[in-house]
Amino acid sequence: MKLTVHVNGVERQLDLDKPSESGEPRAFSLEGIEGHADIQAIGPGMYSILLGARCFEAKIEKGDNGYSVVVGGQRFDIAVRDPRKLSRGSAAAAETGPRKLTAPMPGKVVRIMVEEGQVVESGQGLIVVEAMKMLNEIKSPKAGVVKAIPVKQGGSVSAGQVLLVVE
Amino acid sequence: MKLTVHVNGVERQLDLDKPSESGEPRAFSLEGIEGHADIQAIGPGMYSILLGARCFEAKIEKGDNGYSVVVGGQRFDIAVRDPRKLSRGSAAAAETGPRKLTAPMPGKVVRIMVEEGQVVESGQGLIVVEAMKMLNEIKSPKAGVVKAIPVKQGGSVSAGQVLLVVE
Amino acid sequence: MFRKILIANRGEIAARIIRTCREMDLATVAVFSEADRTALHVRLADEAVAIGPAPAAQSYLSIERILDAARSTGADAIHPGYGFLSENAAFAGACKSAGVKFIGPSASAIELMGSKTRARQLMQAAGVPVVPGTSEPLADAAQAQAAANEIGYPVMLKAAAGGGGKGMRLAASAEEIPAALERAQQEALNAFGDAAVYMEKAIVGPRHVEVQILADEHGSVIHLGERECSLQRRHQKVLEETPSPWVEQRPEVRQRLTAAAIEAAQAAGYSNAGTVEFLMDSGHNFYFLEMNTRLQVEHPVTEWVTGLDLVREQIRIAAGEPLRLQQSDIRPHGCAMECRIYAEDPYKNYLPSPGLISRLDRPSGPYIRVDSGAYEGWTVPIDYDPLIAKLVAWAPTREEAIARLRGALREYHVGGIKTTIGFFQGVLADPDFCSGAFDTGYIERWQRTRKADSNGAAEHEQAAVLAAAAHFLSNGRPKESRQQSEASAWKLAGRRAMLRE
Amino acid sequence: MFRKILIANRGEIAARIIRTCREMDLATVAVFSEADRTALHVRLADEAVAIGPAPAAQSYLSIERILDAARSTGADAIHPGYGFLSENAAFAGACKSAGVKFIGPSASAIELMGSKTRARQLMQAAGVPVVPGTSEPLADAAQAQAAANEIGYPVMLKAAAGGGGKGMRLAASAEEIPAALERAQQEALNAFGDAAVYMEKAIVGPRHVEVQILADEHGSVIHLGERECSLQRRHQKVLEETPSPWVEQRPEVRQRLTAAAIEAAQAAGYSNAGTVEFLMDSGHNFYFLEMNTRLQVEHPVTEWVTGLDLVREQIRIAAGEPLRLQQSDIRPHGCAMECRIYAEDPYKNYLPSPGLISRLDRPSGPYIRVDSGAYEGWTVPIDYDPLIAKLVAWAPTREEAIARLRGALREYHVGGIKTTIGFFQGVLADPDFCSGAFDTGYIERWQRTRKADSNGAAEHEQAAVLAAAAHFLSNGRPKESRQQSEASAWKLAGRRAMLRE
Repeated sequence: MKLTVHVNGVERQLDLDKPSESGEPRAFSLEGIEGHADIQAIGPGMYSILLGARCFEAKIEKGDNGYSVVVGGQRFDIAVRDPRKLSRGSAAAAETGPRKLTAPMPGKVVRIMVEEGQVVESGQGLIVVEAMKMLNEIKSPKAGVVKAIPVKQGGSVSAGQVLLVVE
Repeated sequence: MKLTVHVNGVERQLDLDKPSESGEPRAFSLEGIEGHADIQAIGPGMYSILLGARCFEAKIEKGDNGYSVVVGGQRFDIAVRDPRKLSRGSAAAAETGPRKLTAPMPGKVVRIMVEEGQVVESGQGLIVVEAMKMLNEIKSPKAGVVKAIPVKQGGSVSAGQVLLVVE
Repeated sequence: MFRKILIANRGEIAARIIRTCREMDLATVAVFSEADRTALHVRLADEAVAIGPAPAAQSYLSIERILDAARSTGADAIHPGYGFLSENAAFAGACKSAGVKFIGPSASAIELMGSKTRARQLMQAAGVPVVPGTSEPLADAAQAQAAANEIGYPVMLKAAAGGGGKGMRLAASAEEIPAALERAQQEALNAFGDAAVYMEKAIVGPRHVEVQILADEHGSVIHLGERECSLQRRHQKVLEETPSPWVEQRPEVRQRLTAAAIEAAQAAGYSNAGTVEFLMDSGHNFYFLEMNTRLQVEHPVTEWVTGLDLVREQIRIAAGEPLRLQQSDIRPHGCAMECRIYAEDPYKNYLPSPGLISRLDRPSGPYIRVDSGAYEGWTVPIDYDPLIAKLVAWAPTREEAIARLRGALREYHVGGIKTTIGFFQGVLADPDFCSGAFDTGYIERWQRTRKADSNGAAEHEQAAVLAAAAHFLSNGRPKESRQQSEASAWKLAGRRAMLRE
Repeated sequence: MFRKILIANRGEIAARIIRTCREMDLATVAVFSEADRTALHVRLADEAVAIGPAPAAQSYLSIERILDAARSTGADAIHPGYGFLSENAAFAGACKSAGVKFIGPSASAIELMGSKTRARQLMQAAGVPVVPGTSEPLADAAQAQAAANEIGYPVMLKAAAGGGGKGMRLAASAEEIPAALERAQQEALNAFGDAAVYMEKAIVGPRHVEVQILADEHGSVIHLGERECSLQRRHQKVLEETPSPWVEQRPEVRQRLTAAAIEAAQAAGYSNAGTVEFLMDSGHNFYFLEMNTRLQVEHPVTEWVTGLDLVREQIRIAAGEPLRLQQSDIRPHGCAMECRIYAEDPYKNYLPSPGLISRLDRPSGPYIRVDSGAYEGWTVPIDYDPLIAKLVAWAPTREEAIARLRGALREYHVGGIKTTIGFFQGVLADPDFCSGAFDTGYIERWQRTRKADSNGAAEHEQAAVLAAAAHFLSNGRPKESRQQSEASAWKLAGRRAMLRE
């Protein structure tokens, strides 16, 4: 099974055997390194992996753009793709053009510091969201003009909700 | 919603309101006692219940004949039936006639002490099953004749599997 | 002794107080906001009373609703925990008027210490050293700038009613004063309902050391040793330990420090458990910072080295019992260290990470304690403090305690939300932390200079890739991890069932 | 010091040993049978080696396979835990020949104490009192009956190679001897690979009190106080505590008891951690029962009152280090008590209850410790001992320790299988247990005479009925609880995915 894997943004080619009926370790080849891995699910998104005698444990959660995988206290952002399937116009969208600023966590909009049409600088504070009693200032990722502010001061927002568009 | 409930074998009539959209406590009537209960699922088979200000927590597992419910360290065997639905010829089957003895837990048959056709007394040891290093002797529930022994010495058995039939 | 205690709090501290009440055979009453119906403290209590909507101002900070709950359940005492109304003199007074015992000091002692400016005056009078600063709340930026010019930069702006790092802002120059003041006032207002902010000289490279005291209502005061709380982020403690590795080397400093704490408590006519906080500079000079007139978040480390249950002692004192222990009975042994586990993402600048805890595996084993208000399947609400657990380890030596904590952190897994567990794994592996050479600025410096842990990184990456690939192949849904789909399936089933009825 | 330690065990004790190794910065190697690939001890170890099929005789009892695993991983020491090969002199000898340090006493000390009959002879020679009995294994029922006639009924038949209650049978008369002997021999063969059984006079109303000792390889021996282990079911300890409430009242008995334990260890040329077990009659006379030449299941209670980590001490001793502590350094404080949580159904005559743990909520908080080999989603295998966890509490007094354990048991929830948690809730509420008035026959008597706890029974029943009804209405499947259907859905998804590939 050939797969394309992005690890913290770096592309890697992986070939991993299917699980066998008898539970034998699965042969793999990762960027030319060959080996056998005994990969056992031990819970939802939790895997115990034996590489030879070496034990590892991986905890997998949905991440921003694929999986967030923790092994040995280190976190890796990993996206896995089956190259036989159509790529869905993936990952990094155009960095130019309008930029949507989204709420990084659920919370309340306590302050909107700009208006639609206002010219802003890169790094300028635009909006303040409060969650768990902490105020979090959202800054402009680039110089431009505020195109839209689809939220209201005092309103609640969920994670990922668009707060502001800068073009 | 009228329900028939058996608690440790005793029949009770219960009328319990549907959950409301707003999460208000649900009105109930249990054997003539009326009240309101705030019943919240807090996990699979786990409920937090407020009766007035009194807090209770119930943990529900599948039991032999319905549910096994633990509240305040006490275990209750509870079967719930919707009287509008057809009863499926429930509970206590004929206690006379052939009796199937089943394995109370998964394990290994280490010894069969009787043969087919043998006359046995009530309380006589028939078969020994080992699990977790403990030998468990299965005794005859009545005087009678061994009709069948569908297991073999040394064989593995699963919980509920028929070990022996006494008639 | 009381019969029934109402706990005017939520989260881990409410759960922890209920545990002691239960051991003392005292009935417990939990109070809960609409966001907390299924919170752990409600599950553990004998009785529970709804006290309003999610915002704390309308529930956990409502004196009226909490006293109504006490009346309706017949509670004869109230434990305020920490935060919320715990340092609110009006609440302590209202309890007294309502004939319900407030488990804490008198309203007047709270008021005295609650106003940081008045407390400073009192301490100066009692001969306890204080940091130079203003004795009155600041009216505006101009006044603040004038005061700062006199004291000398850098200065620290602090909520007069505050504590716990909220409403604190550093200003290094006159230009920074207006923004810092506005932020501090806004946070102070949000957190404590009081925008008053005062100013202190910022001590460079300070250590935060505090002394736990116990005082009965008959005039006896003892101390239970010091705690080192210099590991802070955004002026919020994140790791505490006792003894302080810094004070441990100087028995004569400990002697003076603990004596000052007892003087402070006596000067305030203090009773019940309390904590006197000090800043200590690199020359071991210490300055009174504030007195926390309630149980401290980090009280477990003191419990472990003394063998005491501080909540039990608080209840006994409030019931009028004299202290059972004399100063000579307190012989702390070993080292205890606590990590505050927050629902925050250390990889995203510690953004709050509320949400559903889809999986929870807590460490246990020799000399490991976890105090938590969380459980698997519970949703951490957005409305309150992100502290979800305190992980504590004890050992005969500091070195062994660190090793124990490291192991426990490795076994700690919270799925569905992000936490600071990984952050502590980094800190506890840092040589400066392990040698005890740190001050309150340590974490900010460490964050800037830390290198990614490259220990076994290649092997870890290989394992991570293989697991991700196996996960991808086994469920074919890269965008949703299995646990989340399960959790939603469960919720969905519940909703469907409700519609079906 | 060693570099890498292989743990020749499984379950909670393997996990517990790995935790200490990790704290000492020693690499760990787990071994596992086919039934244990996903067991906790494998998850925690740095390396893991498969050693054969599920039956212990072909895996955890295979000296050859375990030494192969040590060789292939380069382990320089082996910790045997308890049970399995821990008291197997041949194994200790084979380790020595293979150049791998066995963390325990010498093969000859194990052999001496492993033969209960030879140990009795040695103790008699050393002046340590022993229970009257046979010094040789019994050949057949006739010989056993003759011996019993001489000793006087009732008699106890015991596995010569045994321990832990396995292969033990009481016979009250000559008629009971043949069946009791056969069972004891069969269990002894199954458990220890040796059918040899000997006989002792059964002490009526005995207490089981044992003394923990530590001995280095340079001739120093100290004791760490006694443990009370009289709470037994089927001759298997279920609850242990220290100090013994029975010995606590008699300092002079403790003095003689601990001195006898040290004499026993010295007579055997013993090194490393060990436990000398005694029976004590109602007149406080004590008799040597056996010496367990390994770490004991119940070692955590001793750890808690002394502050030690016994596994760390074992490793240090095995590395040749002298004892760091003298007898006068050992000053136990407070009371620690342990409940053994078994996967058994107390409502069905303690039938083993292996299976999938669908939900696990473990208690924590002040002075609570859980040592466990279980985790949520793990399937307790049918092949091994049903001990899944040990719950331990510490407090300054026995009364408070009991109250703490009671609270912790209330918060302990294991879903999917049946456990003895509810059983302990009953025992810890019993006045006889709380007063310390019990012997090894206590549990059998208590089971017969206990009344159902009617405290709040009507309210509890009402809540149970309402929860069951709500559950029924919300999923409409009375025959399968939601968690089980979820777990199977998850498994199914996994299987489907595998087929799809």
